[in-house]
Formats: sequence, C-alpha cells, structure tokens
Amino acid sequence: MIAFWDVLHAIFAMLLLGAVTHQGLSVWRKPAPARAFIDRFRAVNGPGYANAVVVLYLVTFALGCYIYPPYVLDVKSSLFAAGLSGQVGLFQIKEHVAVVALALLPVYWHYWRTVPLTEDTGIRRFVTTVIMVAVWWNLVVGHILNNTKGLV
Amino acid sequence: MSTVLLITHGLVAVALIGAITHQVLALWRTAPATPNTFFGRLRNVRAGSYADAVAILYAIDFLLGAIIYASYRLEVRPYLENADLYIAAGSFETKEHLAALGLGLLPAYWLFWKAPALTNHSTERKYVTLLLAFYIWWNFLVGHVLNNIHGLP
Amino acid sequence: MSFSPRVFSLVFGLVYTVAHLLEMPLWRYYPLVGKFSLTDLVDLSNGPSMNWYGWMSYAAIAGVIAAVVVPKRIDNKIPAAVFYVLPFVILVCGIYTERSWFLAPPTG
Amino acid sequence: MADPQSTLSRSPSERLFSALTVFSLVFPVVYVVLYYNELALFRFYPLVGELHLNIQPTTFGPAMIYYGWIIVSTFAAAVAAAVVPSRWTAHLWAGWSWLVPAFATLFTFIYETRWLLH
Repeated sequence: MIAFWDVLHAIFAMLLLGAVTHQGLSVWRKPAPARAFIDRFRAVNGPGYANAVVVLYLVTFALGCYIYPPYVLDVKSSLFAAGLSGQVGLFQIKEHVAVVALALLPVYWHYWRTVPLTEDTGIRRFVTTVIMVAVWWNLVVGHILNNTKGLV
Repeated sequence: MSTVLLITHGLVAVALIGAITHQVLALWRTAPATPNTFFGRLRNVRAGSYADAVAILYAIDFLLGAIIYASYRLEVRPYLENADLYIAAGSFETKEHLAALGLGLLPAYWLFWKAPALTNHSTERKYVTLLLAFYIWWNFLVGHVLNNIHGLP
Repeated sequence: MSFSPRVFSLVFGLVYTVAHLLEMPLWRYYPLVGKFSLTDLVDLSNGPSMNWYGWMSYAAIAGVIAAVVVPKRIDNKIPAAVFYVLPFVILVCGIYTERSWFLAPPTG
Repeated sequence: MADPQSTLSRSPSERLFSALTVFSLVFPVVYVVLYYNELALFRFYPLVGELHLNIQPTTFGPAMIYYGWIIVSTFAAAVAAAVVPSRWTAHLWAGWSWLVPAFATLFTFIYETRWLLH
C-alpha cells in the first residue's frame, strides 16, 4: 500500500514540476513573440500558476510527510547498514530543501497575487526560481533514493 | 551510470507526459476551457504544436529505456522471479511491448498531425493520440512501481 | 487582524533553522512503535525518533502567531532583500548539520 | 469509360497516406507475431555484452531478443510501406491505423496474464 502513496507522491511531484517549471522559466523570459516549442513553454501567464503551484506543493509535501516514516524505518536504515550514508545525507538535505520552499510559499504567493506585477519583480523572480530549483532537486534526489531502495 | 540514465529516462518521461497530456486534453475538449483555472489552462493549448515535441521526446525516451533495459534484465527481472513477484514482472513485459507498439504508432501519430494532406483525418488523429497517451501513462506508472520495488544498480 | 505572508515566511524559516540547529523538536515521532512524545524516549526499543515534524511544528506555530501579531507598519519595514537571504540561511544550516553523512558515517 | 483513379497518377498525399496506413498496420502485427512466438533475429547477452545469432550456453547469462523484435518489425513495416501500391490501400479505412495497434495492445494484456498463472 505504501508503494501506492509513493507513486502518488511522484505523480503530484511531476505535476508540480510542470507547473513550477513553466512559471519559473517564464519569469526569466524577455517579452517577445513565441515561435519555438521551448519559447511557447516559457511564454506562459505567470500569475495564473501561483495558486496551482501552492496547492500542488502542499499536496506533494503532505504525501511526502506521510511516506516519510516508512522511509526512516525501511530505507534509511538499510542504506545506512549498507554504508551508503552519502545517499542518506542527500535525503536529509532533501528534507531541508523541502522546508526552504515551504517557508517561501506564503511570500511567493504574496508577490504573485497581492503585489502588482510591475513591482518587486526581482524578489518575485528569485523566490519563484528558488522554489523551482528546490522542486527539481527534491524530485531528482527522491528518484535516486527510490532507485537505490524503494518503499515496499 | 545506469542510475544517471534511469533518472534521465524518468525526467524525459516527465516532459513527454506533460506534452502528450496537454495535447490529449486539448484534443478531446468538448466544452470551451474555463479560463484562469489550472485545468482550463492545461487544456487551453494549441494541440498541434506538441506533435514534434512528443515524437522527439518519445524517441529519446525509448532509446534511453532500451539502453537501461539490459540492466533491468540482469538485475531486476531475476530478483522479481526469485521473489515470486510475477505480476510485477508481467507488468514490465507489457511496458516493453507497449513501448514498441508506441514506436510503431509514432509515424502515424506524427503524420496525422503534421502532413497537410491528412488534416481532414481528425477522428483518426484523436484516437492515435489517445492510444499513444495511454502507452505513455501506462509505461510511466509501471516504470515507477517497478523502480520502487527494485532499482537499477 | 490581518495575516502577513511575509512575516510568516520569515519567522517560519528562522524558527525552523534554530529548532533544527539546537535539535529541539516540539515533539518527536517514533515510527517503529507509532508513538508521539514531547520528550526524548531514551529507551532504544522505541526505534529511531523523527524530529522533522517537531521542528516544523515550532516554526508553524511561531510563524502564524507572528504573522497575526506583528503590526502592518513593521511588516512594511521588512526589506524584500531578507527573502534573498532566508533560503540560504535555512539551506546552509541544514547542510551544516548533515555534513557528517558525507564526511564520516555517523554512528546512529 | 476508364476508371479515372487508375489512369491518373496518385497524388503525393495519397501515396503518403497509403504508406502511413500500411506501416501502422504491419508494425504491430509483425511485432506481436515475433514476440508471441519468441522469434529472434539475434540475441543480446547483457551479462557478457555480446550479440549472437544462435542460442548460447547459460553461462552467457539471460538472452534479450527485444531489440531484434523492434528492428525486424520496423524493417518489415518500412518495406511494406514502400512496396505496397497505394491503389491497394486507396479504399482502406484510415481508422485501421489506430485500431490495429489497439487490438495488438489488447492482445498484449491478454497474453501477459500468463504471468498471473505462474
């Protein structure tokens, strides 16, 4: 059953990755007509993603919290016993990276939905980029650990 | 090395699933998409513009999968059989076959979208795209479940 | 009464970092026996303890209180530059406390 | 009066459409026949990293014939697409291009239930 929650966590992470990457790349794009595929990928309406990113992040985070105890009992101890403490360390950092993005979520939402888009563009761009990079890091690290030892 | 290839295979699959899901939702949309909602934006795209991306991403992902398939055959399949996890092993077999059938469907898929002469085949285009989307989603889920059971070294 | 997202983010991040650095969770969870505890159950038979939820609980409580209590005029004085630094503070402290996983495998 | 279709040379779109339909029909059929009968053009032994036309002793480790199925199916479908004249496929329903792969998919799921009976 835990495998179901693990795959669900991965699917929500994927949806989150799509939304936050669309938005994260759009904040660095200079206004210009979008022809190529990667241009259209970035030429999205940034504010429209804020709510989706917040909701998807919270759901993904909650699912992660739910499957974290079995990870501690089953995966962490096995990796530690197998001398793979480096990978355990990677996952520990994933915890903190997840909290970095969680902590930034309210201020991220604030700068997208409350503050006029013409103001504070720098901090809005930075916060969005940090959350995007955090989601990418956690997805890759999560997959590396899951490949090393899954939740069964 | 196969971990790097596997993660890359997974990330390309994420991009592929994003593109084909955008396309299928836009293609099968019956009512106009409600603007400014997440689901509305997901469907409110120009479906045709995804064909090249889907075809290229599928080919790349198939190639990556074919490369790491050898590691799977050596490491994971024997583990599944020894552990009597036959449903998992059988599921991965279907993934293998569906990936191949998807490869065979790719020319039809691409041409139904791109060839000007075939623009009037909208029904075929819808079903070919839906079938390819099914292959991609099925393989993505089975791949995740299998990787969770036993990873590549 | 209003809720300031900026104050919440700032306080949440800082309190989490302090609680984590001081190894001071509000509560601990022992997944092996499915027990919650406000104190450290030294008895090893309870299995490993998880402090992460406890650190976040402190941070969330402090963040909510601050976000509601701190007046608007102080909120407006918080420079946006603070949020350029906050992520690095949390991350660097996090990596610092986890360094032993990479240097010399820890005992427990 | 002569049938206009046969006297006029086929337009590029008709030839394209015909080749496309033929490719989509032949690939899944050939692929399913190959894997159902475990027919191998060659075998790849990943343990030793070697390709062989014939079966090797078990010391070589497990044999993989998947790559062969893909190559043969693609080749057969491409040849058929090039060779089959479009007047044969002119009246073929375009829906076969997805229906035949769909049937092949259904067959695959039914066939792989053999793993449940292990």
